[in-house]
Amino acid sequence: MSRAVRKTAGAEGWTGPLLSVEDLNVQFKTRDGLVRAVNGVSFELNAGETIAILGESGSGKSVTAQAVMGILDMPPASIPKGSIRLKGRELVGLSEKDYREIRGTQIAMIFQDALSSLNPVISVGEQIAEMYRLHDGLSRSDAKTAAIDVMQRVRIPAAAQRFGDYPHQFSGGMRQRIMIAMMISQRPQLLIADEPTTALDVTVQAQVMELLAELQRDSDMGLILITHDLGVVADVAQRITVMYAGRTMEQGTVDEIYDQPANPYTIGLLESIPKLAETVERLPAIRGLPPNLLQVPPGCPFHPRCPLAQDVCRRDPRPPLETVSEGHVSSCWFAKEVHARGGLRV
Amino acid sequence: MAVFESDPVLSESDPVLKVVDLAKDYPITRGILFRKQIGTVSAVDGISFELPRAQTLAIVGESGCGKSTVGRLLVGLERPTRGSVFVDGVDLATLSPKALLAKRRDIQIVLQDPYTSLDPRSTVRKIIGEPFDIHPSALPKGKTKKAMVGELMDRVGLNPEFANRYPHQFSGGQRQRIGIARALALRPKIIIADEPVSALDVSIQAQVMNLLMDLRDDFGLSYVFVSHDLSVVRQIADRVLVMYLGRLAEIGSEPQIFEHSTHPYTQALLSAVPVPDPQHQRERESITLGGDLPSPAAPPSACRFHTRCWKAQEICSIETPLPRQLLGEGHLVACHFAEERSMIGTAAGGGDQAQRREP
Amino acid sequence: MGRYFVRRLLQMIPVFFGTTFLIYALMFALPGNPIDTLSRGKPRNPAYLQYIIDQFNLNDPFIVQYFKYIGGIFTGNFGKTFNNVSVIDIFMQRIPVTLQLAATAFVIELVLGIALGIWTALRKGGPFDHLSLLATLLLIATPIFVLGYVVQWLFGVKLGWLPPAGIQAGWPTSYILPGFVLASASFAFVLRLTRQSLLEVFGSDYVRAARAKGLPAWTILRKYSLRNSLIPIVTFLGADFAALMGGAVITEGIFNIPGIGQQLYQSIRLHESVVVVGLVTVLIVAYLIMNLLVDLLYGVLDPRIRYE
Amino acid sequence: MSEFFSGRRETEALTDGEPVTDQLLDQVGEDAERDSQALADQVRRQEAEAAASEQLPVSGARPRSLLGDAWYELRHRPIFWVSSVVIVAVLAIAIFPNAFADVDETSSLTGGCNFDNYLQPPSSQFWFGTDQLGCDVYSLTIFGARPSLAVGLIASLLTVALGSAIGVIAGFYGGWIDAVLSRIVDIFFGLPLLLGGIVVLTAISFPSIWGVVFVLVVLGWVSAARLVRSTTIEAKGQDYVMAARALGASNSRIMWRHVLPNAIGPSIVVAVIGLGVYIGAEATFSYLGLGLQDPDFSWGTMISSAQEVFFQAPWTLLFPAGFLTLTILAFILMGDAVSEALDPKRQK
Amino acid sequence: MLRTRRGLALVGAAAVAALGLSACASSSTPGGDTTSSAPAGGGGTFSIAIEEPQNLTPSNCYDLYCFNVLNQMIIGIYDFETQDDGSIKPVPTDLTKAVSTSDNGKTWTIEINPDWTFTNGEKITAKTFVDTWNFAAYGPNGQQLGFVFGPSQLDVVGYDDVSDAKSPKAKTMSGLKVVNDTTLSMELNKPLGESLFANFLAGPQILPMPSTALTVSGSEDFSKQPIGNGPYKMDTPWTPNQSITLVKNPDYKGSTPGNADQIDFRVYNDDNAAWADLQAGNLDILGVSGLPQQALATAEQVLGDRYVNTAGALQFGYYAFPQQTDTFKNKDVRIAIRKAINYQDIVDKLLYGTATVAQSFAPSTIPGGGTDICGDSCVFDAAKAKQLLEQGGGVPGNKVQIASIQGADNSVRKAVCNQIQQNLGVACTLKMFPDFGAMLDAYAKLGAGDTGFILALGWGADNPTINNMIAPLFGTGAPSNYIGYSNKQFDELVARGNAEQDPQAQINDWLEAEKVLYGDFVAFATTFPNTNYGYSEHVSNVKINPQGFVNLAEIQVNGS
Repeated sequence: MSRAVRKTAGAEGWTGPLLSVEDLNVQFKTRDGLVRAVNGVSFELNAGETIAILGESGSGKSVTAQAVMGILDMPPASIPKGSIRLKGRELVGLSEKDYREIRGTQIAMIFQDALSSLNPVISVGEQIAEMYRLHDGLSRSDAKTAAIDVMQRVRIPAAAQRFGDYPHQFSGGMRQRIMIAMMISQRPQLLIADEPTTALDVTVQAQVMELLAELQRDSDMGLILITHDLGVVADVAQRITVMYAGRTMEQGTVDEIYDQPANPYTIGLLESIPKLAETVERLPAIRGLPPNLLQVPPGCPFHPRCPLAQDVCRRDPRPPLETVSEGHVSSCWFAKEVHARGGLRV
Repeated sequence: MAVFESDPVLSESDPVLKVVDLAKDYPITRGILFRKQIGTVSAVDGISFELPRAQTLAIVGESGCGKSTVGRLLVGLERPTRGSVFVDGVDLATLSPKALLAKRRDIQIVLQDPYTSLDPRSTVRKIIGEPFDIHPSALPKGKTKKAMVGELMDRVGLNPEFANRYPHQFSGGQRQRIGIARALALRPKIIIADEPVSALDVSIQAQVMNLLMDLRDDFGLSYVFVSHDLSVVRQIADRVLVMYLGRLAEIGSEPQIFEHSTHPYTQALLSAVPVPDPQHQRERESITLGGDLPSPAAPPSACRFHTRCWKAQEICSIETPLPRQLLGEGHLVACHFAEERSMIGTAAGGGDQAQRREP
Repeated sequence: MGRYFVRRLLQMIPVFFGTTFLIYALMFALPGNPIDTLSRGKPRNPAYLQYIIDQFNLNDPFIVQYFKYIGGIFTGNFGKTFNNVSVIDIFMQRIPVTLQLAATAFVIELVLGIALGIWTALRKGGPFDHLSLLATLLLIATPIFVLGYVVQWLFGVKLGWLPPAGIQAGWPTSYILPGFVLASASFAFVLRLTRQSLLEVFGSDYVRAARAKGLPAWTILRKYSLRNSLIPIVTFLGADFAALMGGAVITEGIFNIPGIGQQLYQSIRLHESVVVVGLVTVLIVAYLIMNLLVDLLYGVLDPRIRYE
Repeated sequence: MSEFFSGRRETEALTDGEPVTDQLLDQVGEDAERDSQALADQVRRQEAEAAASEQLPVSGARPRSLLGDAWYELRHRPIFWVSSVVIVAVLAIAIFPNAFADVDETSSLTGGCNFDNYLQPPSSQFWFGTDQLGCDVYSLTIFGARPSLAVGLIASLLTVALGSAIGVIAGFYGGWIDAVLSRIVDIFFGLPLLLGGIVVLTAISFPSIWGVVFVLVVLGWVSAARLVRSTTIEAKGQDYVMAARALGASNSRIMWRHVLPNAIGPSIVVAVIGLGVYIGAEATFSYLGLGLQDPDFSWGTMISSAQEVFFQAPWTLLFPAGFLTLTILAFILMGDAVSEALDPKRQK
Repeated sequence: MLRTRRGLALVGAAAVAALGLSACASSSTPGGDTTSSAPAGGGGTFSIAIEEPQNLTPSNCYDLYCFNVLNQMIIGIYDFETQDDGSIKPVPTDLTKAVSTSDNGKTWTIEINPDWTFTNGEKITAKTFVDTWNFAAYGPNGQQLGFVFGPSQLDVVGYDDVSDAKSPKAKTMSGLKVVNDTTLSMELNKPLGESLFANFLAGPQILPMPSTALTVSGSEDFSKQPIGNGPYKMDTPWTPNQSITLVKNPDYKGSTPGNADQIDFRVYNDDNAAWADLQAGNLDILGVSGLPQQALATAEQVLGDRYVNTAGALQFGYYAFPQQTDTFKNKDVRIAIRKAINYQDIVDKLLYGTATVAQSFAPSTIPGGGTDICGDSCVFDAAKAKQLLEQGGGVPGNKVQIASIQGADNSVRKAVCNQIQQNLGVACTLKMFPDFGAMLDAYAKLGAGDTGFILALGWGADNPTINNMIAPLFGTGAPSNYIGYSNKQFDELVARGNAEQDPQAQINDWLEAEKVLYGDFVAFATTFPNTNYGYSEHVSNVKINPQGFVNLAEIQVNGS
């Protein structure tokens, strides 16, 4: 079931995109050198829309999310370049105090590991209720009522009784629901979900994804889904950004990306995952290993692993994002050719 | 489409591994001075299967279902509470400790986590060479340990020059190759692969899968492939055993399970696997199971799945369904209301309207 | 919880006997005759010797002495010193003094250690952090007797801020200097432990999540960071409080605090097994109880920890 | 895990962030059933961290052991270098005192004692001044290094050896062996070092440094044993031990080849820090008159006799105490640096 | 507590409890008015540092500290008085009417003044004394000082019958009789000279106790809060290890009531802490057993004339050569060792002049003490020493050892060793023993072929007589004769002196005995510690006698 992307006017009459990230660069200072974890990433998100940021470990997808959330530890991290605008308001360089007012109320984030993201020594109810007390100034008992409400909304059974329970007393799926309840309690306009279902069993994963979709439908929230799992993304997101070694490799609508990928890396990823519906003699694997971020190869970072790599790929500059069709860009010198081949096996 | 057209169980040769009514209970103890048992966790309860030569049996299920315990029972890391394991027709329980140690060579294991399954203080040479220290007779005549380690590394796609390095200097995929080389060293007949690729990145996962399949073909290995990932299982397995809370839900050949599943749990599992194809995914019929896996310390009565099953009726909580053959040969299902339903093809299988149940 | 409690209590029994036996054996192994030491080489009255020998079972084999002694303890009779002072009386005078000293030291290390630990963790890498690191390490590395004399001389004699010795001025005045000296090493450890475990918690997911929730820094520190770092600190403090009670030999000596440490040192030198074993027994019991309390406190601090 | 709750809380309870249900599963041996997704995720995060920060290039690196890694870490720490320089200097003094001061150390006249030179302040002749017996404090300080260091080195070495052996046995075999050993550890743990030391040193008399060494070992092994026991339990549960077991490795092989090398790491740190602590303990016992006895002397005995004159001749206290403090400090800093370098979770 | 006492440090590990006797009977005003009005300037409170007394029962009071306390609380038959020449002598107290002997010191009659009572109202009669002394001597009571009535001191007739610890034949000594309410008689086995008898009767063991205290449990209760008849009394039981508080006894019958209203005895286990307190003004008097070593260097500078350092505490250190081994067989060698030691230098530098080099075994504060007996043998002369050593054939292996106790401050002995090494060219080391007993055991076990070591010992006298300085140490079979010295001539001279009624003749006999000792030169006295103490500006007229007794009653609290 596909949903149309709704471009609705935001609060205060803002009509632009809910979030726009432009040329974001994030780097970490380490003893071994400067790690450029995110390198010129741009994307936009409208209210009610879901975009997915897809990538393997070390691709910079989580760092991007944390940069938007403003919870990177600076130092060692820094944002030397780029802009993040929430409904037109620049977030890069915002004071901690101002950022704090945005976090939790306008942007919220759920993390991959709900167990370690919940304070183990405070009851879950209290962890939710404190959002109401802090942001809405509710009294202790009102906050409790509100918290139980939101717990019910994310379908935690016997919410009132379980208010005083601690995170470890819940199953993985329930914990992630609590995390979601906490984060949507202030009805944020933007929710970032960083691998929200990676730690869950498939049956539970389906439950949680369904819940997220439902909440988003009800509240017209923008959702950024960070994941490495191409399957999870397929029916949830409208648009996808594929990242590799801190760079955007390809960006486009879900259908475009899956049907007509324009980047060899995306193709490699799609090919290499085993399909439930078919069996093959051999899985077409991407050769080699992802690069170390301290020593990203010059030119296209994917070139050592790319079957199409030519000399031009091995030299700087790296290929620019080339538009292959409307709203579909790819960073590859051969983007057009690849796109034209229509996702053929590489 | 499927690699194997015929049911491998029909193969004439004797199974290399036969498991009969395998069970493992863990005691729950409590006591002030002396611990006494106050209950049991039935981690594995009455699992039986046969593994023909050069084939792969996959055990699938959610976390906590007992699938890894089966692997560990097979490889001798745990003592079964009940049941027998036959390797080449020999019941392991009847062997003397010495003979058992020798027989152990035939079953090796590849563990789940490439980061913890290699001793961080040993070089790769020591790790891969250790099997020869323990079983000196396994070293082929006229070959040094060093040479064998080199060969093994080469075989699993590692540069033998790296033999002096330490595990942490390798990436996850490379480490898993080291683990595989170690398991291969003794030339086993059976390898228990316990979630061997679940910890790996997508692009690496395929490389390791391919390696495993190559090795199977080259050495005539038989695998018991423990996994929660049905997509992966589909690529490698000849037979699939679905477990739920320590018990068998359904067993059958790969096509039987994936295309003609009959157990509601198998169907739910299949339906929940996300498919990286937006169109297909949107059109798929989905069954969302309510609730979580119950605790193995207090499993539901009779059919353990009945608390989450949309087909459950009164009988399910009273009478334990025994594995029975419903469709093809070798396809057993433990459900009172088993019914075929295709969950993966675009051609929708008929059957009940999936109901949502909330716990 | 109840079962766990009982189990722990039962486990104390062998420890109790083992420790008292060990100490008793060691005291018994002390060379020379306690009476030699007691009478300092002066002529002795044979009648007096006999009296002492009878009263302290000195002619019995060691094992008999031990069980007579332990038997006495269980009937509430801790015996008497060679000076005819009841050991119970000694406990009654000494333990409150030592408790006051230990409590003073404890408060110093608790309050200062945790407060400065938080500060340095928040200012990690700053000049204050480095300075406190160096200062605390110096405190740890300086032998306590050197520190004791310096502190006594500087603050007690030279500056005259606080009484240099004795407990005449009562609590807290008399206990501040010795309390500080006694606490010095532990204080440094608490500071570093607090800093370290806070830094560990700062990097945790739930602190990150708390920031994502938009919580103020103080709330995060209090409800998230501190509460989760408390367990190692509590563990250390628990063990340390027991150690403070018995380990004050040197501090109590330098500052003339009539506490347990001082008594023990004297009694060891006088070969007064009765007092030594009695006091050590009390210390061991205190130590075991502290351990138990710390264990129980875990359950309060961390709901994840459940006992059986 | 029968001794799961027997007061080992420093490690188990602290490291156990898992939910109770998971704990239960662990206890009953279901740990293989760990959520593989969570694991995958954890590994992924490790890799991400590795990639994002400190790890080395996966390929092209020279072979390097864990210790090699630690060394790599250490080389980048100024504190490590400062403490190394101090330790090397002090060791050199302890091993070759004659290279630093040419006085016959076998006679009681070490330090060229001459009563005529009573309490001379530091000068070009007596760099550190003289003490109340007219002995050269510089020479005494130089020759006093050896016993001080020897006590620290030998005691911490023996402590770790004894403690590790017992800790590994208790942790590895568990059951009643563990129960008995743990109770013994508890017994010794309840005895404060100083107090026990006073009793033992009053009770026995060993020649030269051996009495102090004996006391430190007898009372000190327990902390190493506790630590190694818990790291052993941790190491025992690791997958690589399971892998070795699956290969058919014997208990002793697993214990010596796999568990011990992995369990002993933290106790090395304890040993380094303990070295400093033991040097200080020797000084304390000597201060109480229970440590080294004439004609042996150490920094501790020097401090002890200096306290009588330190108001009028502060140099008598200052130099030995300074050397003592500096040495202890160096070892503590070194232990600190090493522990951070060995810490798998090291965070920069 | 961390350092051994200075006195001990100086003379060795042995006996220096310096159980000396009291000094508070006023030295200048015998008699005086008996009114209870305090002299001008009376009142106020002062504090004095002591160590924890073992016991406050007189017959169990075997240390300086308890007797300093009891001395203010209970008046007995004799008391010590400091003479104008600085020496001390026992004199009868206000309670004593007369003491006389009928048969040259064998039978003694003691008459006391009537109407004295204990503070609990009990009358003090002759029976009080007889009962107290019988209690002390009775074996099963286990009193430490019972031996005073035995052969080593008074030797009362019938002592043997009561002294057995298990089953004595009698409960009372037959030589002790109540004549009437105020008169008692004491019959001795051997005659004693008057001064010696008086000395024996000036110790704590003879102090009277009320009848309630004369059982084992009664004496224990008594020890917690003694009841006496002296100028001060205890209103509250003492707080062990902390303090003992005395207040003025308004009913005191004696001629010289105390000045201050209250005396606080403060217990210090580490005298360095006491020194810190004295400097900080938290303590008034320190020095019952000398100032701590740490204080000596600066005491004069810090306290000015409130630091007192006078010669002649009743103690000495001595070195003894083993007689059973061949090591020190030659007397020249023994003298050479003494002559190689410059004690004056050691006293000046290490002890800050708080000791006097000994030329005999008795300090100048003892009647007849301070005589130069040793002569040239005890004079430092390095060259002569070396010559004597060669003359005597040297020492085997060219090395000597001096016994020391672990944990004691051995700096003086180290200095001695260094001097021997420097001046004689003989290697000298300290031989360490864990404690006094181990040292004596090793010494006793020495055989002829063994390498002998020099025993370094000390002695603190019970009473100010030359007899007490030598007889217990060198008399054949004497209790503290650790070196096993035996010389008939010496024994005879001592015994003759003991019985001598004429004080000067008595002293001469004892001096002769000392000469015999030095003639053999198996032992020599090294130094006599000085009496040194300090006090705060808060008090004046503080005097501590050579025995370590403080004239507490005479101390004036300034400003009151």
